[in-house]
Amino acid sequence: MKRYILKRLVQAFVSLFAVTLIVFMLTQLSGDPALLMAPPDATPRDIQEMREIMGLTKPLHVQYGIFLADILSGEFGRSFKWDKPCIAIWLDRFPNTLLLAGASMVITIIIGLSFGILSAVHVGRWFDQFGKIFALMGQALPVFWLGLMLMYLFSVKLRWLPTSGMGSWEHLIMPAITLGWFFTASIARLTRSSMLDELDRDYIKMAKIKGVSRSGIILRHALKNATIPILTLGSLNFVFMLNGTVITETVFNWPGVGRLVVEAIFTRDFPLVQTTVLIGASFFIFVNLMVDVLYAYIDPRIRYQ
Amino acid sequence: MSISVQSTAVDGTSRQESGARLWAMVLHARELPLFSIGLLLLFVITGIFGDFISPHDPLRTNLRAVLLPPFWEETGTATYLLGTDHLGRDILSRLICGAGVSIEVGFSVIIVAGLLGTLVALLSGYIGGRIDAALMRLCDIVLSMPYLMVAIVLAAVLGPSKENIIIILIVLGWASYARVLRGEVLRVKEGDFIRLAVIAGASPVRIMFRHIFPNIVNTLIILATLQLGMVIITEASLSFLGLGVPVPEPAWGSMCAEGRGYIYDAWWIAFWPGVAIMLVVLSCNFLGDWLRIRLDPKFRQI
Amino acid sequence: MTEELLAVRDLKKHFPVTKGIIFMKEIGAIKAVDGVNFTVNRGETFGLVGESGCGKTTTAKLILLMERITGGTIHYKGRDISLLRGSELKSHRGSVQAVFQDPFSSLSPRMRVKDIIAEPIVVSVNAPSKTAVKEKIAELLQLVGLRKDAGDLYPHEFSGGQRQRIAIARALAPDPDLIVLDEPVSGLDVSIRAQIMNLLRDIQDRLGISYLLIAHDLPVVQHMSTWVGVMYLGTLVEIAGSEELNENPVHPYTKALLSAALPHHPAHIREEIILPGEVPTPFNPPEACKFHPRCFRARDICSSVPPLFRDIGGGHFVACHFIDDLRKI
Amino acid sequence: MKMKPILEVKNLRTYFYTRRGVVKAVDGVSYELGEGETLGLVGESGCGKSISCFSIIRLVPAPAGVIVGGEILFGGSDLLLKSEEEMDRIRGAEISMILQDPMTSLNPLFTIGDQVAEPLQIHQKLKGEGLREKVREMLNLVRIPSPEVRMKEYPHQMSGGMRQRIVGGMVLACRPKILIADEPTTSLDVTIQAQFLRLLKEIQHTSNLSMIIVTHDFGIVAKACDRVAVMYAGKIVEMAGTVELFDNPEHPYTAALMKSLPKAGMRQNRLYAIEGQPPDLRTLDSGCSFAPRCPRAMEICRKEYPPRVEINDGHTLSCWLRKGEVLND
Amino acid sequence: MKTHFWKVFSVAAALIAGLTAYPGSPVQAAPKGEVVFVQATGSWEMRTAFDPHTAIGSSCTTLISLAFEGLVTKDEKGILRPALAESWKIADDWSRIDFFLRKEVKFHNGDSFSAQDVKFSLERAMREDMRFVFGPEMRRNIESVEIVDEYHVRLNLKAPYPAFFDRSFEYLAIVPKAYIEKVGDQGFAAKPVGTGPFRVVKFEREVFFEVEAVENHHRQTPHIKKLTVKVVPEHSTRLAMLKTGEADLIGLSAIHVPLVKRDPKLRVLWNQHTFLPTMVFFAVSQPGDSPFKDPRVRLATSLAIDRKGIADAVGHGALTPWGSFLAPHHPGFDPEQKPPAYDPEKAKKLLAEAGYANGFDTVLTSDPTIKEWFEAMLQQLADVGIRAKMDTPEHGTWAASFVGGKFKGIGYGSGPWWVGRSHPYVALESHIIGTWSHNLATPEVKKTMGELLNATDNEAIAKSARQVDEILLEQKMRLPLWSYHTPLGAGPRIKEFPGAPGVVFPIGFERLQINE
Repeated sequence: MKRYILKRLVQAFVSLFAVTLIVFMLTQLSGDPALLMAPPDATPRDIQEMREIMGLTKPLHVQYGIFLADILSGEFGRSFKWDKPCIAIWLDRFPNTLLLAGASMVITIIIGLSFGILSAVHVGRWFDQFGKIFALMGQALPVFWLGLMLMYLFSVKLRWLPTSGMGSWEHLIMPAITLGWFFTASIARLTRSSMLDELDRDYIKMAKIKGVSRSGIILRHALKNATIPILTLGSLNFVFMLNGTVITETVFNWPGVGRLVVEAIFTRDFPLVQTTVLIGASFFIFVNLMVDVLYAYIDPRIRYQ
Repeated sequence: MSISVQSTAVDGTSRQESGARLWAMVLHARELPLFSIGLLLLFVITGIFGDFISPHDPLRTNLRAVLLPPFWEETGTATYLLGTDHLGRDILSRLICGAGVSIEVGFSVIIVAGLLGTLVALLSGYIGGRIDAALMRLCDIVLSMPYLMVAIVLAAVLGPSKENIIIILIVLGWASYARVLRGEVLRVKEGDFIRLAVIAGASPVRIMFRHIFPNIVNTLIILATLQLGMVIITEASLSFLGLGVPVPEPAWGSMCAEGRGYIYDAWWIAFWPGVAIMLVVLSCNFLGDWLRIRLDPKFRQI
Repeated sequence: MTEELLAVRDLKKHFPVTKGIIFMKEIGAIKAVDGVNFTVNRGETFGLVGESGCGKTTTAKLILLMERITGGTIHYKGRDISLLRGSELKSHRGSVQAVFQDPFSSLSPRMRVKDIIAEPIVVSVNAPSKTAVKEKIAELLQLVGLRKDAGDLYPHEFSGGQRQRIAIARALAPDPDLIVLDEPVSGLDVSIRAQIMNLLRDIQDRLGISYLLIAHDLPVVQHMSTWVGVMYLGTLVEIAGSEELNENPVHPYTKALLSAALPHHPAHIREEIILPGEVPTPFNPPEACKFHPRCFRARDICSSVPPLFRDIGGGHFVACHFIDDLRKI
Repeated sequence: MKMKPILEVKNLRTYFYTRRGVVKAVDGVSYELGEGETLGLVGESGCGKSISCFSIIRLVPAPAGVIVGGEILFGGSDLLLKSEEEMDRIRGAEISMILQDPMTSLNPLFTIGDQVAEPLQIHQKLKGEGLREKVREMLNLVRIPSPEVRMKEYPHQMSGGMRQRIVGGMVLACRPKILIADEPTTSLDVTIQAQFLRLLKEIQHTSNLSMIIVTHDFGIVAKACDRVAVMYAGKIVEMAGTVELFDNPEHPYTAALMKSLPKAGMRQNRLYAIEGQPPDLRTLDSGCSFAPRCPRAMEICRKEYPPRVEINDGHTLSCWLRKGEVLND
Repeated sequence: MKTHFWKVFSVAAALIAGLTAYPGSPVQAAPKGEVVFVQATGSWEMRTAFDPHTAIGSSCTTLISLAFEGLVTKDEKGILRPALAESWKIADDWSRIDFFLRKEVKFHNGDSFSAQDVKFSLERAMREDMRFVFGPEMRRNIESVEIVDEYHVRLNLKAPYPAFFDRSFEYLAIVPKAYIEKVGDQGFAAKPVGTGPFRVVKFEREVFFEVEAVENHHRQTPHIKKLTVKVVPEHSTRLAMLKTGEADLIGLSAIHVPLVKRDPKLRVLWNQHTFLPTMVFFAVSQPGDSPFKDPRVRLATSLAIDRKGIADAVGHGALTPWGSFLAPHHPGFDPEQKPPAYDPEKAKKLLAEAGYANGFDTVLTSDPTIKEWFEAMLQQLADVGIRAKMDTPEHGTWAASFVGGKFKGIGYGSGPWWVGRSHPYVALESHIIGTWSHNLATPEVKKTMGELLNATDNEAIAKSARQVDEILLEQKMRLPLWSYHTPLGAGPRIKEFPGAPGVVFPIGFERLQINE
């Protein structure tokens, strides 16, 4: 197991290195931050001076070297716009995104899991159909559309919830639902199908033969085995949520990483874009690794290999 | 469950069923998701013949007829059945022609990304070794990129245009096909018929395309149906950020994104494309689900 | 009289087990096949019998050149085929064919039966004309007892037994001299099994083909084979003529296998030799005689000196230290 | 030898409602199981032998499979009339079952100890040391070496034979009165098969267990069963004491099946083969379902299903041939 | 096991139901005397948390104007008024400007304000390491800052510097010397102190900014007690906030104007004449042949555009058809300069004369943020034969291509960016001869602009400005389309909020009055 983790870490390192290169190339190609930050009446000379200060006039390979050095230093470079280490900016915003993604995850897991299990148990009946449509709706609607509709209904019409921003737990509800609904579908569908898979297996028959009750079969035997794929998808979904809050955060004005990155992209704040994308990618890789380790925790077949 | 000797036996000795019969079943089955198929057919037909069907020129602005509601509302007219947008363009026509744009984007992405993914999966899964390691690393890298963030960066770099959107979604999309299909290839590869083909002297190319490919095509189709919805939604998300298919071309996503500003007083601008997206994505999902069940021997006979 | 078609000498297949992340270090090997010797004569059937994990399927794969051998030689028609490469390999392909256990997985589900049968001919170095192929298919279909129009159908339209017939037709297509039969009937129902076994025997009688039959079921092997080899953990422990093996089994393992074989009448229950424990893994197997930990005759020598594989007369080979004792029993 | 029946199955019918028609998997099956007796249910795959057993413990795959009629009398009451909760109390405690494949019968995520303990927790409400003691006892009973260690291990760490023994220990933990073994040895190696069968017989003798062994192999019947029921296409075609059946197989199907088995040690020229394929259970007509394959089929065989008659003490048969003979007598 | 699951499940279900059904959390309006203003741009364009001298962009104007003051400010008519300087005098040859400072002004921390602070602030803004966006400009134009006496500061200039007044009002905040010397630049950025009518309470970069009124402010004590500025980029969300009362004042998207107008509780406030969307004939500055190199085609283009029609349909009041490059608040503005009437027939004739009777194909480039206006134009251009394919690159790409002079065909020009530039030279410079000119400035334009720069008295300024305007209109390399007015949405609590003409990002919150 240790050996496997080490091997994966080495692979992850290689992947991340490639990601830095891609991200660097992409951002460098994308335009001129100095121009975008300056007000219209800044002269070309002023703008050029800004470029020099930002280090954009250096050759690309030197800039890339500096970028790598910045990553290794742990600061991830200084944001053009904020004049602060990118990591500090990111750390300021990340808890907000984590809160949002966490709340969404809770919703996703509770609803997705229970819908999935109930659908599997009532396969083919009305609940199955209803659950399927309910779940799929979240994936069939553009996130911003859903968010605006919720806002219209719950804030403007019913006046139950604040429209946007962060603050009390009420602020969290709509963004969390908007973000979570999208992922609920996949969790519900996967739970259903892996539950059906598991319920079809011989050891479930054996459990029935032993006289295990229906709920025991579903929750103790089948669910534990079905957890493995759900865990994979769930944790990957969590990463997607962390990285994919862009739209939700924009609609609900949630001061998280998603909004940060959109603004950074639009203002061509290269170090900040690179930092967020890179951290996003390392999340994915890290979580993948974590999931594999968790598997081993759940599944003795892997643990003892 | 059937109890004939040649198919899945009750004793639980499930056996691999072949694809061709399943296809026959797919076509003869009574429980076709008619609604989904009908809707998708409608979608494809309007997409292809949109220019002939649409009652108005989707790009023709009429500044004297802006923000007209659908015909059943008081101020609506029968000329513009579903109303007009902020530039007086006919929503129905834009919806109809927008299907074409969505089809062009959606289908080019799922076809190219799907084929690319399939090719990678075949090479990686069948040949294995270093090629497998290299391709899968590449897959990892693409998959690890935060999808929407990178899509936004790419869209900002390349500039929003239909072609660029297609390229972006392909670049980011092929890897998930490759991942899933590689697993399928590895599974199919274990079949004795592959071993026998090797023994018979068939070349790797023949084995990959004549033997393995037909057996993973089901999965490819299922994936593609599910991806079609994702592509449309992603295009809409990019549009929301101003990076989708650019105006004045009537893509559903950008119609929806642009119409959102009018959501409180001219709901129909964003509503109809939203509904269209929802229906198509739902249909894709239903069809995909249905195919998955039909093509999976385990579920097939229930 | 008898002509040697396939001669396997000291055949070995070891799968290395490695450790390390970047620099792989071998820490041992799975000795799937570890020094196997046997001969298949023209027109005869050689049966290999053994329990799961004994290496019989790996042996088949090596002979079919699906895996690289680790050591030894495989002489086919007097030529060592184990090291063939490229075009030589390609032209050799076809002359040894195979039929596998699972009739469902051995036919490509997306190909028509005629294409499946024709494949070995079509891909061969000098493929015959289309009409010749067509005739050949018709001939083969008839030979295995299928209707002429069967060629236009897909495999799923056939039952297990019929599919196995198709698989046999396919194996016969390139006119091979040797067919490796890997558990050809164990996936079939009892009533179908006899049909296929008869078919295989008929074909052999008509075409003079040789079979290498691999199975776990001793009665089936004995029924089909001229010679039977008993495998245990990667090595052959005994080879004998089919009836000789039944009447004079020498190796303790062979005796145990025979005693465990199910009776065909309740009155025929033999004295049972129940072997203790289970087959050990081929990863770092027992030293010397691999059977000694389960053997009822084991002595000290068995764990230190590997027994020789000796001819005890009439082509009856045994690998055991106590041959003479055992023959008396 | 009339024994007090512990289980009576009367006219059991289990159908599967599929989109392509109704499959009459079990269609009017009746038999009884005596105390301490072993009944063999023999037939080819798809003949309904397994489904009839799953029907007894009411675990027919829902929603397609439905027990449409019949009675299953156990301890004086009809199992088919019991509620789901009552059945939960019977399963594992009174009637238990072993499935074919030991590799999939155990939940991979629970330890051996937990799994063997589960029925004891459910039915006997055992806890703590008492539970552990009982689990240890069961593992000892099924010859698991060092049970204390094995209890903490997981199924994947065991070999197939050991797993099947653990399954045995698990299903027998509550000392059920009836054990149904569905092809219990099919996926085991011959030598392991012998081990396991002997273990089952031993346990049966010590605990007066009644057993139903479902198998396709007459060898197992010959070795392990007291009485045999031969099934074909959802019906019992012949039932008799084992020796009686082997000596006087009356039904053409039974006779043909026996003749089609290769006999160990003999290289016969041809085996007897039953022509044709088993029937599709959806499209059965009113006649005898074996008639299309029966070499001695008569006019009446195709029209009407033969009634079940007792032709000898405890030997029942459904065949017009014998019926005809009886009538002629 | 069973009960356990259902317990958890029902608790969770109840929790969700409770969350969605809980009626006790109505959307809350700001407390009495406090106002919430929701700003559109997400950009907090200061490098260092809150240090006005690190400003690198324009959207921080509002924030700076709240807490700080410059030497001058503007009133609701857009006229320069004294702020920290009571009066000033520009030398005739633009060699120096004398500022006479207001006495008895106190910083928020109690320090007194004097010439020391002015010199310190200006020199601080000029420091290279501050990277103030106008630092290079100041270094080019200002020779030195001289303290004549405690309340008299003199700027010695290297060149005419009319832009100084606009910079002063927008960016050049005067900061306390003693305080900054004590706490350092970082300390100041974290806890800013100024002389503005509001004092900073707390802020979170790019998220919100909270200030409270300064009692007895030397210029005007605000009517409100507290102001919170929030940043919400999505326009639909801002509208929702206005409708629910979470915001009292929002940066309104023009498309929402009709909606706000229809709601009896809400009002639209306008900041008039903030900038001039123009049509630029990029092709003229490009090598190679193009129909647009013929002035008749350019005139035809102008005639083909129904400025009023578009303004009515998609302007919602934000657009007034405009015929001049100057705004009404500029000296030299001629109210008689009207845009040409919509005349597609004449346009067709002109095109035919120029040899394009069958029309031609071209590209119309627009920034994505205002694309509707140009989308609406496509049809009108096509009607006379100018078949334009629309291209809307992402804003960053658009800006880079514009400044790089890479566009072909025709397209949107973003200015003159009047935004309160009261001196016509400053207003015209960037788009006519500067960064955003797309190489379209002819020697004649440059020469006249030079004269405008050097003029010091109002009449000379007016004359030169009108001359520039006329030349530009004559050349038709860019066409004025509409004058843009920036809308603000006001909730029911806003009584009065006189804006400043031309100011995109509202200032003068001390004049904001609310109903209680």
